[in-house]
Amino acid sequence: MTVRVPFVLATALTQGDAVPQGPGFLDRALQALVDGIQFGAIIAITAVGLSLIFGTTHLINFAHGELVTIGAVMAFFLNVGAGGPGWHLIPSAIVAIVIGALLGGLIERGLWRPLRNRGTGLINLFIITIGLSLLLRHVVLVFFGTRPQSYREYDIQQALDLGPVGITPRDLIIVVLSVLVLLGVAFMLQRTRIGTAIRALSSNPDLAEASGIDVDRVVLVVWMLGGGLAALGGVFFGLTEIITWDMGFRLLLLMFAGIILGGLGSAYGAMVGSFVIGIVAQMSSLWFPVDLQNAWALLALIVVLLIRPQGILGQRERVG
Amino acid sequence: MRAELAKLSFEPGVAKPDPLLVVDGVTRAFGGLVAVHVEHLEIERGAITALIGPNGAGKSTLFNVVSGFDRADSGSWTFDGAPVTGRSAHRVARRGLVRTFQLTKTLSRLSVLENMLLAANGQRGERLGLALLPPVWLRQEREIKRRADELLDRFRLSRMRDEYAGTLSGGQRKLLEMARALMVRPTMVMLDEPMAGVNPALTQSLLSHITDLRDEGMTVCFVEHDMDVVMGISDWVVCMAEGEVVAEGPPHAVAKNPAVIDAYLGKQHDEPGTEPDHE
Amino acid sequence: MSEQDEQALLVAERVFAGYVPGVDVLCGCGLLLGPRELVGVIGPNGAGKSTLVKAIFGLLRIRSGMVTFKGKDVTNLPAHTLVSRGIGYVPQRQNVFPTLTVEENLRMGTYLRPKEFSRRVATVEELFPVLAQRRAQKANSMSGGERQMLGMGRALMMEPEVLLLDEPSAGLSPRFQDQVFERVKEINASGVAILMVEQNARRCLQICHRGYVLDQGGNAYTGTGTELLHDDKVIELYLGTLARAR
Amino acid sequence: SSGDGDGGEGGGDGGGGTLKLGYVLPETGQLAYLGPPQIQAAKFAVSNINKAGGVLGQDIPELTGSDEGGQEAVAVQSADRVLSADVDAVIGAAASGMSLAIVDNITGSGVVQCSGSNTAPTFTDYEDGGFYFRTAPSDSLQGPVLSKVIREDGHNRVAMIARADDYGRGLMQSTKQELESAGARVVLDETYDPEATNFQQLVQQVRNSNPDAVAVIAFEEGTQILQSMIESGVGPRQVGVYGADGLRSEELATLVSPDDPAVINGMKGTAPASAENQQFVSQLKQFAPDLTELQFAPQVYDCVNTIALAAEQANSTDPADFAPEMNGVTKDGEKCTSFQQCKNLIDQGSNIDYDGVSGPLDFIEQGEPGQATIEVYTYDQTGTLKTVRTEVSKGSG
Amino acid sequence: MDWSVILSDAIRSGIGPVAAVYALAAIGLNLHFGYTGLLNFGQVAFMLVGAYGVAASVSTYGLPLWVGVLIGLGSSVLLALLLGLPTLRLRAEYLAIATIAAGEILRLFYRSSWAEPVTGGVFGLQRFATEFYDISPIPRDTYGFWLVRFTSRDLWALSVAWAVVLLATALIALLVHSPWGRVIRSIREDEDAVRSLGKSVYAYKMQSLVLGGVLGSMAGMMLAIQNQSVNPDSYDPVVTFFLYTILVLGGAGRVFGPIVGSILFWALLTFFDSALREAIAAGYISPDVISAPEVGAVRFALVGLGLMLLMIFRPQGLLGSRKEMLLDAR
Ligand SMILES: Nc1ncnc2c1ncn2[C@@H]1O[C@H](COP(=O)(O)OP(=O)(O)OP(=O)(O)O)[C@@H](O)[C@H]1O
Ligand SMILES: Nc1ncnc2c1ncn2[C@@H]1O[C@H](COP(=O)(O)OP(=O)(O)OP(=O)(O)O)[C@@H](O)[C@H]1O
Ligand SMILES: [Mg+2]
Ligand SMILES: [Mg+2]
Repeated sequence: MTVRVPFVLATALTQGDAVPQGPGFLDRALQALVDGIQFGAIIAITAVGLSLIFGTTHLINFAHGELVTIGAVMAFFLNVGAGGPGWHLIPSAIVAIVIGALLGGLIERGLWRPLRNRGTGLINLFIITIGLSLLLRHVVLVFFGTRPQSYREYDIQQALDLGPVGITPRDLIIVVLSVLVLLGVAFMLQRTRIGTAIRALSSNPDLAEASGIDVDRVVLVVWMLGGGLAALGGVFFGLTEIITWDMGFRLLLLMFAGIILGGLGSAYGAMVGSFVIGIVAQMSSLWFPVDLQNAWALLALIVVLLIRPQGILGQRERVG
Repeated sequence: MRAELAKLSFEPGVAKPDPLLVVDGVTRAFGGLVAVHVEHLEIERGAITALIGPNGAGKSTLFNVVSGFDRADSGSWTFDGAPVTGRSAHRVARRGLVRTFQLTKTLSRLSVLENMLLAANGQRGERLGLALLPPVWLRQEREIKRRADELLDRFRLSRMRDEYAGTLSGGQRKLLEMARALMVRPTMVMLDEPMAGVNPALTQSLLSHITDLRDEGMTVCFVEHDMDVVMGISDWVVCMAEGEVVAEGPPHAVAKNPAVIDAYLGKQHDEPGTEPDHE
Repeated sequence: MSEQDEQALLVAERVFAGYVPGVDVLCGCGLLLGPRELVGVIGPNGAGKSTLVKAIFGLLRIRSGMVTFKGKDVTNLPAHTLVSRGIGYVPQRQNVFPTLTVEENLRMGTYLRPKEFSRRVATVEELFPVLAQRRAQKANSMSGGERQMLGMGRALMMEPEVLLLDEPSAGLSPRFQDQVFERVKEINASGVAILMVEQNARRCLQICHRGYVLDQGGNAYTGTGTELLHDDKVIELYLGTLARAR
Repeated sequence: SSGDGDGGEGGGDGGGGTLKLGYVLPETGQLAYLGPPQIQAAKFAVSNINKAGGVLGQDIPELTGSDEGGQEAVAVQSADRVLSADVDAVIGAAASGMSLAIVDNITGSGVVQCSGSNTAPTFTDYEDGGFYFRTAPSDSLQGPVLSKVIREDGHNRVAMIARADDYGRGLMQSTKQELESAGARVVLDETYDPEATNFQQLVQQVRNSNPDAVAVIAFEEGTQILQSMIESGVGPRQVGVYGADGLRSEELATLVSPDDPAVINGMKGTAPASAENQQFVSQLKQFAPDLTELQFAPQVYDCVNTIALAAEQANSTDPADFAPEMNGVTKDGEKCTSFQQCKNLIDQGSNIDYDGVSGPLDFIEQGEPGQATIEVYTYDQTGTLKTVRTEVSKGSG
Repeated sequence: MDWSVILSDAIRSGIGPVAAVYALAAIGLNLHFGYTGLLNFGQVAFMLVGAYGVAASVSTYGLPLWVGVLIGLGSSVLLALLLGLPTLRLRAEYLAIATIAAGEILRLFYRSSWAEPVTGGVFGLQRFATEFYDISPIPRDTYGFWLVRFTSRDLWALSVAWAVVLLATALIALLVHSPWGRVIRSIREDEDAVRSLGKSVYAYKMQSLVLGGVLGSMAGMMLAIQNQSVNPDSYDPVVTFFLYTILVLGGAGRVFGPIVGSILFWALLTFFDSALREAIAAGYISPDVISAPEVGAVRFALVGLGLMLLMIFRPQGLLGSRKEMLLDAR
């Protein structure tokens, strides 16, 4: 085994002790910003579904992370899993999204709807999501195992050199796709009938029912949408990072932070908030140790709430 | 009281003989919409003042600002001679100015009685240290309970005394809200549409209760759309429209004021209490 | 069933319903709404008026008893099905979508028939001009009365066959109260059957064909509007004498 | 661990009976992936011992297992459960933090505790009544070798990144010291939150520090870090990349890049020797075909064997009797490498020196290996794991 | 399958010191959430500062244990004040996430290399509570009744812990049935109403936060003392989730809810573990279906399922009132 003397080293040696300098602060900041946007996009994609579910049913869904994981794991199974069909990642991802949507729908039909109809309180529902999260997470653990895995395609790519910053084509496409999907969701909410219904429902469910909206159906759609988006986010997450049995759970707090930071009940808020969280996390390491990334992102949340208790896009309610 | 007030000139912002609440130059705007713009307003001590005005005139907003639930863009106000401008809501209430809400705020998972007990002021047992020593507050508690029961009786809520307040009907909530405010024994109460949704037969007996309170020296200011009520008990009427005070005066004078009729009453009401025009 | 029952549009019979298990708020009350009829329901606070309307409209489970609409059993059907069959409802509390704008609130009125929106919005906005000025305002920032108007406006957008109104005039200034009652009469005259719960009992009974007095979950009195208006017992117990006294 | 056992309370069941073992190892939580190899290794050891006739003529019964769960409270409850099954020795916990949470309870009950993966230096001088042992070498043994390998390859500007936990920080610190005293510059020593979801900035820092070698002290998340490093142009093709035991895996190449295993060609690393014993690896894989990872499996295997041999030596399954024998059976005597072999020697009355599958062990007075065989590994063109050499480390003096 | 083993495991867990610690932390949370309506998801942060207050004072600064306890209490008060400042104005869901974030921030800082000189960073701190065991009046032996046995060490720890729990319960019972309790329960329902009646909502919330936080920190201290070890990673949000689970299992807003909940929770957790392993050992479940390393995962999956079923079939918790819950549901 010969030792490769790296190019950098060679130059370093020829220049004696004049140590090669890394990129300047501005370049590093730009790179961190780009990374932050990419990270934010993934948080946003997963958080929007969570925010929609919260909006329509006021359910704090602690099991949302597991929907993300299951999406990623499903795509993995179809893509490289032992006993799986070994499809290319794109069809695998599409099927995984469909499965995610179906799973979301199934949970709503089989669990939340009957519970809602029985008038189960929100706090109970929320504890049930903790139970569900435990259940799903550990079922994934049993089937997927404890090791991290990657998809077969797009796993290692040469970064594109865009001036001071570098980003791999894969990440670039993920960012672009995420933004497109987010815009699509925004458009749907604002312009389509089902979007209006979703917003009406989150505003006043009884009145929505009294306006002729089939509340159960809309909630089902929201859950399927949430499940699908979570699965998509999971695949993206698995692509840029890695697939593990608890990946979604680890992301959960950041998703919530994004939603809250942006202002509850507003899907745009969730998007904006997620990007802020992603960017703060990545940029913080320009000054601080990397292991405190998330701490700064969460601190940003608290600082924003100190200044704007209703979140960035949230609205203060009128008293009296 | 009425007699004294009747001597004043009936124009917006007129000075009263013994004002309890004095509002000066208060404005509050939401975006481009100026919800409240009151140059000067005095509320007479020991009188019942009705605040009327079309929907969206700024009555509730004025209440909110004065009671510390909303901030004013400018202006100042004093209560009982002391400046309370910008004070937080509970400070204002502690000075003796208590308000109710147009959209009721019941404490759902407390019993109706507890809703009442909460309101009493100066409770020793509400201090964290003393709460641990029941003997210190038990006597006071009994006394408060007695008062609460009296009021509940008056407001026909005795039957619901031990029910969760969350089970009350819309009108009952209004009643509870008012009774609770009275529990505080305030110097002045501001009632935001206290009778909306309350059964007329009950309204009547409540009105007599309010006049009793006035006779005991309490100052009452209320927003109401039921002109029968307004005409029935108020000593003075203030009419707002588009954020400004447009008329002031004794009930009958205001009811005849063309500006008021135009902005507020509509044609049918020049003569309140007309007989049915049905069939 | 009597002959009248058969013609009736909406019938509730011996309805038992409540919120807490084991406690019935409605104990066997019922009512009947004929085609083109305007029926008022009055009664003291907590009598169960709102509960009755909610039960009829499928927002609260009926434990026993029956509701029929045009002769078909609609007991415990979900509310949105009733809407699609032509029943509209304005709740007593929380009758707007607080986080939606005025215009979106009105749009919700024509949710099932979006194309009708532009036609109907004009009439509603004519009735309540504030709504036209505030199209982009969020409902939760509006004053109490403005919300009430918006709530009514939304229901009027529906142009249903039967309209259930829970205290439509509460919180409105006298001028708008008058308009609401007039408008209700007009709508009724145009063929819509209306069931109206009102605390402004006098005004309500003045325009109603028939009235029910509810007390403690059961029917206490029924009769035509004028009958009830002049019934001494009803006056003493439910209408009060304030308005007359002066 | 120092001093002799003081008898404790109620541990074990007197001299004669069967040797009962239990474990507290991670089946869930953060470190769940460290669980399966250790659990299977313990079971494998027991099965081999029983095949050889058991301890003092009696089979070791089924292990009483329990989950360490990554939560102190869960670990404590689990340890309680295991203890209440009257075990004589507990294997675990995997994480140093969890071991610390349960060590007092276990050793205080007079039960032997042996961990195969606690590398934190704290344990060396921990007051455990002589009941705590570990077969994993303290970080101070591996660091010097890692540093030496990096220096040998001619690198002077070393970037170090490590898990921010006791393992990562411990190993990083000891390596860094060595590197610096050997004259290299550590241009970056950054730790990362092992629960982090994203390592881009970490890798950017590596890039920005412009190193000629990068040492990655990671467990499973190392795969992800390597991927990012390769993409950012600080992979094995550009600079020297070094791993520690966490990145020593037959499958690393396929995990990093299923299609192009050559991307990690040239990457090197150090790990406590275990692959040396190819036989052990293949047998263990036969025993537990599902196992993909072998992290700390040899160490745990040796824990079990050492305990069994100590009991044989003491002729007692009472921890108070055999705990003092634990150190002795690993050093100074006739060499033997399997339970069967060692037991025969004991039966013949010889003093034994058990050399385990994880190394020569040779416990010092504190109940841990005083030296370790460290393997230097590398990955070749095809991503295959290759042993460069092994060397015995006695720490940095 | 040996049921007596399963049973004894479950009972020991349910009445063991860990259950007492969680009960105490849940009592604090009950004050926050059950009575005041503060959706505090950062209770674990109070445990963290309590535990480290003791550990760092003794280990790092060499102070006596009782001073450490005082410092732990002091830091929890400080934390409550700092945490309350930005969060108490927030509405429920915002508060929940802000407090969970605060807890994580704290954990991450305590484990960072910056803090290492004081907190031991990722290495944690050990061996600081020997004093506590030195004063134990219980002679070394094992004690027990029926199927359950404890060492003298555990018995001492658990007696002290449960004694503290009972004291705390008595304190809470007194408080919530006093006028003070009435105010905080009212705040849970509608702050503005309380404000309009002249009570300083902020002050009451702060009092509740401090008091519940102090209880939480005491729980943390007890945990630290029991294990003689602290490690930041044991104070992650999952602990708070467990606490909520305990609270709701027992019945939120009920004086004895946390105690009942904690006993039940830990007994169940161990029951599943024990029963599964016994079933495998006895051959009822083939190791092919659940292999040894999977037992832990299956156990937590079952716990999750059990939790869901309990909430579905007894939504008000063991001690809660169904009527009250229905009101809440609207
Ligand atoms: N959500 C609820 N939960 C429990 N009980 C309720 C609920 N809503 C109403 N009730 C009970 O049902 C009874 C009838 O209430 P309802 O709202 O129907 O009265 P109402 O006749 O509409 O009175 P009002 O004129 O004051 O609106 C009340 O006494 C109340 O105690
Ligand atoms: N937070 C807010 N944001 C925007 N506009 C507001 C807000 N609060 C009040 N307004 C507007 O200010 C005006 C005054 O409202 P206010 O509630 O004071 O009216 P009001 O006199 O009480 O009417 P009503 O009799 O209908 O209750 C209304 O037009 C309302 O829409
Ligand atoms: Mg108003
Ligand atoms: Mg009603």
